[in-house]
Amino acid sequence: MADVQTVEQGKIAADKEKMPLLVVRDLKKHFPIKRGLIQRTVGHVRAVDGVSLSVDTGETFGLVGESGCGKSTTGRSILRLIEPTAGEILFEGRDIRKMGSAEMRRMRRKMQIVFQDPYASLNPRYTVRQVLEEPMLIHNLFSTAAERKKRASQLMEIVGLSPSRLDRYPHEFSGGQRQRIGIARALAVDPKLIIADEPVSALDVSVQSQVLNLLDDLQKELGLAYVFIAHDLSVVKHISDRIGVMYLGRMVELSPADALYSEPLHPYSQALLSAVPVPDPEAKRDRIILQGDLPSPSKPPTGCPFHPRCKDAKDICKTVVPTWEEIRPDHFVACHLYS
Amino acid sequence: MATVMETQNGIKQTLAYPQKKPAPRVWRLLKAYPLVFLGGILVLGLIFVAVFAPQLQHFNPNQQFQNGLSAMGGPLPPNSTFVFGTDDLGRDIFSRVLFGARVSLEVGVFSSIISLFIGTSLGIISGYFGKFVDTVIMRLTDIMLAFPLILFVVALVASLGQSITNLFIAIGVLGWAVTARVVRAQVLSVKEYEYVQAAKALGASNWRILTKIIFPNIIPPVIVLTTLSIGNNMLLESTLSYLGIGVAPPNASWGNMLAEGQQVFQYAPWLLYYPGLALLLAVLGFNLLGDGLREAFNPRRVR
Amino acid sequence: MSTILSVEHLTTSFGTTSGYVPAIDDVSFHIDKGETLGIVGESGCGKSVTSLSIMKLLTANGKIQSGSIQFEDRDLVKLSEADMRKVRGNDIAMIFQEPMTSLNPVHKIGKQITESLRIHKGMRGPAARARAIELLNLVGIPRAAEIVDEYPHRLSGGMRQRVMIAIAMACDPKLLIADEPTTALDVTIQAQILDLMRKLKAERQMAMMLITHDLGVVAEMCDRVVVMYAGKVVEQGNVRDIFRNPTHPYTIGLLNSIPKLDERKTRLDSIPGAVPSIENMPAGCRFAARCEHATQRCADADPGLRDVSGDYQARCVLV
Amino acid sequence: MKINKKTRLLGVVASVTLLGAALAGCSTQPSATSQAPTTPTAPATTGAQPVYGGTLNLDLAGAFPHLDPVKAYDTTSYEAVLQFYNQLVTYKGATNTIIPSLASRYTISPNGKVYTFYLANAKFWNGHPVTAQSFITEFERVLNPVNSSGGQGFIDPFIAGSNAYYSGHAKTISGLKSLNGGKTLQITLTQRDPVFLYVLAMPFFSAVDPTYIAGHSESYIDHNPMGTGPFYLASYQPNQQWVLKKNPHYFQKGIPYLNEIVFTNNSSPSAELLHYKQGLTGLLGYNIGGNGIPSQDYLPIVMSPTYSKQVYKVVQVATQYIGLNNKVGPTANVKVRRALEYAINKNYLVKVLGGRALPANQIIPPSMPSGYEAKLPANATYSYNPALAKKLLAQAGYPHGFTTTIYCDNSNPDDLRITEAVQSMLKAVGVTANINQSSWGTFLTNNETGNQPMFNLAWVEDFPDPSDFLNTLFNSNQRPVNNSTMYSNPAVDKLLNTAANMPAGTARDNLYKQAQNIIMSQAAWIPYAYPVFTAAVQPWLKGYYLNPNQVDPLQYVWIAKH
Amino acid sequence: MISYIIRRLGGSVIVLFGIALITFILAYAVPSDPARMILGQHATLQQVDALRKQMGLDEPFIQQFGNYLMNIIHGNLGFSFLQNLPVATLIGQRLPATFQLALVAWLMELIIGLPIGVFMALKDRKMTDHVFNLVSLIGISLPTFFVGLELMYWVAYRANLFPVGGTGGLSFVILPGLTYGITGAAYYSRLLKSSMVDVLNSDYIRTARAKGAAPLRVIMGHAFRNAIIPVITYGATDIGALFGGIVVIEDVFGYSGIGQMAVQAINNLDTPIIMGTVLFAAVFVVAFNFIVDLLYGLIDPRITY
Repeated sequence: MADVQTVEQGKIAADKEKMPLLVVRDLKKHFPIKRGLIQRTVGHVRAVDGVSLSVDTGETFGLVGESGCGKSTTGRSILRLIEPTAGEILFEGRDIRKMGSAEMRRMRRKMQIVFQDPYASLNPRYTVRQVLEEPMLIHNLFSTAAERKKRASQLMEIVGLSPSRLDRYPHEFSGGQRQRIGIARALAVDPKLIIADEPVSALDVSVQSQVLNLLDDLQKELGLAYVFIAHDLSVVKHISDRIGVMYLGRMVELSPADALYSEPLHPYSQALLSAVPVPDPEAKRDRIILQGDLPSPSKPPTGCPFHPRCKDAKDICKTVVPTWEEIRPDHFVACHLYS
Repeated sequence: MATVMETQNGIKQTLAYPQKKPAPRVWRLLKAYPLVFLGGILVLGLIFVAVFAPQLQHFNPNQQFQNGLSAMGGPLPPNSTFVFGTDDLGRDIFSRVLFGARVSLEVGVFSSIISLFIGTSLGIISGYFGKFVDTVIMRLTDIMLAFPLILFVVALVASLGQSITNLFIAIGVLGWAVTARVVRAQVLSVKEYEYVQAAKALGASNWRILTKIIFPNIIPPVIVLTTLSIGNNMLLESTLSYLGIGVAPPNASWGNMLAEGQQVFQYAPWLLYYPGLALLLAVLGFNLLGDGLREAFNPRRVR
Repeated sequence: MSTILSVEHLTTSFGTTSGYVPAIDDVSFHIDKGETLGIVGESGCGKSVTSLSIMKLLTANGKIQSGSIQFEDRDLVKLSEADMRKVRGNDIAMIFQEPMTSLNPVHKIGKQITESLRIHKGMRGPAARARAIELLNLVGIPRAAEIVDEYPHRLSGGMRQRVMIAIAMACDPKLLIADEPTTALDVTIQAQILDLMRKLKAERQMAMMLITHDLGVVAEMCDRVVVMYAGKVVEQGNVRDIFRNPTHPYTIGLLNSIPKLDERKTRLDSIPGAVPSIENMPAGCRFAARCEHATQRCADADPGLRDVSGDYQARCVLV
Repeated sequence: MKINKKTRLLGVVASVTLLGAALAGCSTQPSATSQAPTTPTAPATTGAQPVYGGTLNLDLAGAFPHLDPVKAYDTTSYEAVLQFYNQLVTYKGATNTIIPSLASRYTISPNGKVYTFYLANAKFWNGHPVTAQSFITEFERVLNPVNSSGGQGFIDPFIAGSNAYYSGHAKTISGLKSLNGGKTLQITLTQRDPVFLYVLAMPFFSAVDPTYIAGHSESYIDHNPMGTGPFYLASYQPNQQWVLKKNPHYFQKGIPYLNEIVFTNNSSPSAELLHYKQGLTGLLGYNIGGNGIPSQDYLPIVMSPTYSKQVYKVVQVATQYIGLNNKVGPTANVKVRRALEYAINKNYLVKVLGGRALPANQIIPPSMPSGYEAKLPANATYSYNPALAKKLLAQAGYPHGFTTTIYCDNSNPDDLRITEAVQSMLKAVGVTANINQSSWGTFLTNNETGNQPMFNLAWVEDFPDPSDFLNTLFNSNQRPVNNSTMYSNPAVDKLLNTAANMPAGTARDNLYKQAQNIIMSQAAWIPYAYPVFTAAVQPWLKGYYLNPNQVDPLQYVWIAKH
Repeated sequence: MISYIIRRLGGSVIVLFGIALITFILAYAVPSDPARMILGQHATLQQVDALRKQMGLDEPFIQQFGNYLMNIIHGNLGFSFLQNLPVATLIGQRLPATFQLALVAWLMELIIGLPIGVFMALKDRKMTDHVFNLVSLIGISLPTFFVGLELMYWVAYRANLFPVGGTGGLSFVILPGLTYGITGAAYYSRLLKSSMVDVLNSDYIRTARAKGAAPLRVIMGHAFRNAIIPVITYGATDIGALFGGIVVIEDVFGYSGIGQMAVQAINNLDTPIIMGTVLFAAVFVVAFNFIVDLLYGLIDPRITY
């Protein structure tokens, strides 16, 4: 994976005048598997196994992949909600993995997260106002209750909810509204980056579009950068500037959104794209049906992790891990077909 | 112990994200679970009797009446003077039942508070900090749970000396294990909630997460557990009295009244029945209430 | 083509503290032999209640209040529980959304597949086992002879859904009700399962009722579609008609709010507001509050289903 | 000795009513008449011709702790051993008269020091004959420190050479001789001992088979007796059942009548009562040294017209009292102690005991052959008078009373009830007494420190002699173990020490009476009751009587047709 | 699996060590002199002191505890002060009786409790559920000795159906067992009910019903095995505790089991017996918890070790 690093570094070097907001280099998260009498670590679940990416200010970076590919773990590791095993996370040029807990807490003002489940991510015992004022209290943003309330009302308006409902409890809101509250909470500290972890997956289509539009609007108004994590390729494609496709803890392809759709390079990306049902009964379908299931991340296949399911697999795929290469400008892929 | 299991189960249910806010659920609860009414009434009645025992009493509960014994020296059946009859020392059972409410309630409540305090503290520490501390505390819990409770309380009281304080200290000190386990389990699951993650992401400190988020979440199961344990401990007090180490005489507790009554129950059943009925109603009250509260805190069960 | 299932004016209600509240209201549709009918709608629209009403598997507080469910020559609403049991798993089979929880964790796969054979065909012993292996092969499970002795937790979600399909296929049902069969699955696995279902349906001339919220799935799988909103059928007809010329504003809004892979739009269309709660259904058109075309008469009275063309109806005054 | 009044469950607690002397005690077996002022009466059961055969079922509150005579010092074991073993002499019927047993006759030398026993022709169950060695072996076992026998103190140093044997200086006991080829046993004492025959009637000094003893371990012998007794242990299930069968070769011809006695372990008084009512058991309150009818069963029995007729009673040679500490606390003040004497209503306490006692006014019980005073001097006489008690307390400097603690043990529910009643009476005169109830062992350990301000206890004779009460309990040299009230009075000490060395007779009796008068006037104790032993006997169980010395008559009882 | 068992056994040993330690501290603190208890009041102070020395009672606490542990490891639970027999022998003598009673008591609980639990689950929220619930709560709320005495009087004595008390064959354990059944069944019924209600609402039950399975088949074939898991956990602790001695009931019925011996030992402060029975009872609880952990694997195939 050294290549990954060098390539990304190269990219960073090239954009020196425009320093990315977030740079992640060779991020790894391995969960130990313990067995036996003394609970020895006998192996690791390689949930994230060397992921590198960068996000510019005001940019949306989409992270897509199927369940278990490590996209959520990546998102949370970036925030150190899960302590990463290895790698560098540079936010505004500073490695947050080296920060002490107090400094890290201050840093959190700048990076926020929106969760998938709008039911579970809001404390049922808090009113919406308490939910929104919590970050202000944590960071001592305002000295008076009136100021906090004013800010909370403001936040409600920003996410399109009526401030008159501030004193209601989360369960009195619909799913989409709850997700708006979750976004408002993230905005309360004026972050520069929001990690949106499957923010619309639990929502109905009609509501999903509302939330996607809101995220779009906020980005434009506030200059936010997003890392947008989802399994739904059409949603990711819709919102993202650049997209990384993950498979089994690794990034297999990274490209601008339109390029990924028009010209997916990695066979996995191709299969993923072709599998998305198209809401048009007359559409032509050249479906690639993948064989078999996702292998266990504790025992990833040798060589290219995708080779057992790949229609184009060659002998080399079984033994050699493909390198991460920029095939076209800004279009990276890890596949032997292109080397 | 079963209550524990059940409670653990109940807690699992409580963990589910409430669809509805607890407060408006109360009247639905009452409709769905009418027995909680009965429980509430019984517990309120018990508290009333305990508080106003001096006003309600007919006689001094500890006074031994010369005319309170039959010619043979036996207790008197209920009559116009002694409405519940007298015991084998010629004391008025009615007044003793009233004052017994105080003592029994005291034992039940104080011992439960002790185990509540120890159990909750250890459970939180164990669940939140995990690792070595968790291992040690859970091992200690295993040890406490493996003890035959009654034998152990009896032996402890025998070593400490018999007094009401020692009694609830013994019951309380031995009863925390269940609370600790339940609290730990609750902390562990609350810890995984996304809103805890969210708070962490917002930069909340451990202390803030512990006090503002985790603690409020362990309150419902702990209330349920404590309510049930008050009843259980009242019952335990009666068993300990039966074994001869209950509340020190001459103070009446329902437990030691029952223990006295069981000795002559074939001859003078009223010595057994009045305190027995009182104890039954009180313990039942707490059980019904605890049960109802469990339902109340369980969003899935109230539709 | 003859009709296999005909649902007429079906109303199913659930008991709440404020009395019985209808979850689906006056729902009518039919399925022809060998046809795939899609029922589509967002959460809470009553699509699952419809399927559970047909199976009469409603939870204790739910009950069918009126209407009929004509299956072949029988009205399922009037069948006794014992007779209904003979229909379930035999004539009508059902698969569910959550493959992870829909299999009994403590029974082996083989036992779970053969159970309906034991119940309905009296088949047991080696014959039943052989049939179970055959069914596992049919649904594309590799190493079927080994898997038959496995417990569900050993299988992935996709495999489990295949097992669920095998269970459903066991007695060669005439109608398969699939309630969000791929919602919990990854998109590549969803493709596998949809492929399998399409294949099985074609092989067996089986009618299928596919319940989903995913318009893409409907477009790919169904012949006809019923669109539901807030417990009512708002539109039904041929898939091509509805996707090409949707009539009901809800259907239109729904189609427009989906991000599409092949277009780069900066903004999605979206339907404002939220679905009314089951306890506070408006008297008139239930979509009126969110509809850009709504007028006072929409709020006053339910427009009723109106024919757009031969087999195409919509519940809208615009028709 | 100190007794706790419940020996039902206890082993080591040696609450043995020992050695009722010739005149002591008053039993109320059918034909006996009572010497005590108000002894209850019992129904007559004699008259008919004895019937052989049958099985007698009895409930036993606890296991037999010991079946080895060397170790049998608790009441349950004591009585069991009497079924399995015989001694040289025993008591006659319900009396305190000593009669020969395994010794068919005996002579005592004029100086009272040499006893010669001519042995009867008796055999152990295994067929081995009883010889003088059978007793010598047993005396040696009693004196062997390894066995920690409770009997040691009764013969050491009275038998010549006993102390040398006990301390290991001699291999044999010089005072024991086997004569006449083992047919005669001669015992030489170091001094005249008027109670020696009563000592020999104790189970400690039973005949044992030396070859059996040599052949088995101590613990085996303790559970598998080998004696000469009327019954042998046919089988037992530990803690459940003991089956005793008739010894057909018993050396006393004509007895026993019963074929079999089955003891079933049943520690539940409620179940015991119901068993008796169902007619399953022959007796309620087996184990004469114990409690008799369990206290919780007594009222149901005596309140019933049917069962009350079946009750036997005997006044024990014992006194129940509240001990008042003479050294520490408010009770160190004699005025306080005298005040408290007036505070206790003894008749009420007797009522609380359900009438199973006589009210007491002095230390020596009326069943004692000498020492009991029909009329005490005025300054040693107290009657219930709470007003006076209050007045005296005020005079003593406690106008508002004081707070103290009464200790009692938990072995009998009566203990607590009595203590509670006393507590209530003290309250009436302004004294707040907390009750400290503990197990017998804890109570005793605590009592022997001499620090308990007040305690509820009873004393049962070791010897039918006033010295056993007065010298043991009030001599200052007995502090604090026996004299746990810490009573100390040189005048009393002098009287007691003088009397101890005097020959029996009126002069000696008078010294004891003087001592008692002084002690009572100084109110060291509040004696409140002389306990009465009770048993309920089925009407079809004939030949039963109560002997005050715990010799129970199972070999003489028979079952009438019913 | 093997390593799991070894690890689990290791944990049990730690638990037992802790129990031994606490028990020992307790006995150490008891205000009573064992030497005096053994020798009785007649013994002189010298005799008592000699015995104290011989018993090692003058040694430091740690040393005494060490001796105690070594003895336990060698199966020596000490020597009863009052009964003059090794505690292990005494427990052994009473073990069969206690086993018999424990087993019957436990079965009674199950026989009464489980069917009521299933019934309550089926009638969830109906009037009958409330009635059963109230009845079972009354069972829980009654002191066992009260129930025992009433059964003894009415069933054994008045109706003369069973022996009123004592120890013997099966007929002697029915009533004590029933007493335990009445007061303990409610735990099982309520536990089973709540877990059954959960299970009956689960997806796989719906699958079974969709296959056309009849209610009995659904309950016994599908729901019961899944619902029984929490019940088994409780049941193991329960029977473990029962095997260690059913303290109060044995006393009420005068049944000579381990519990009765323990009560008597407590009354007399016969500390070796108290310590022995506490340890013994704990061993059973620990052992049954262990067994249950292994049993889970049989009932729930998802669990592997």
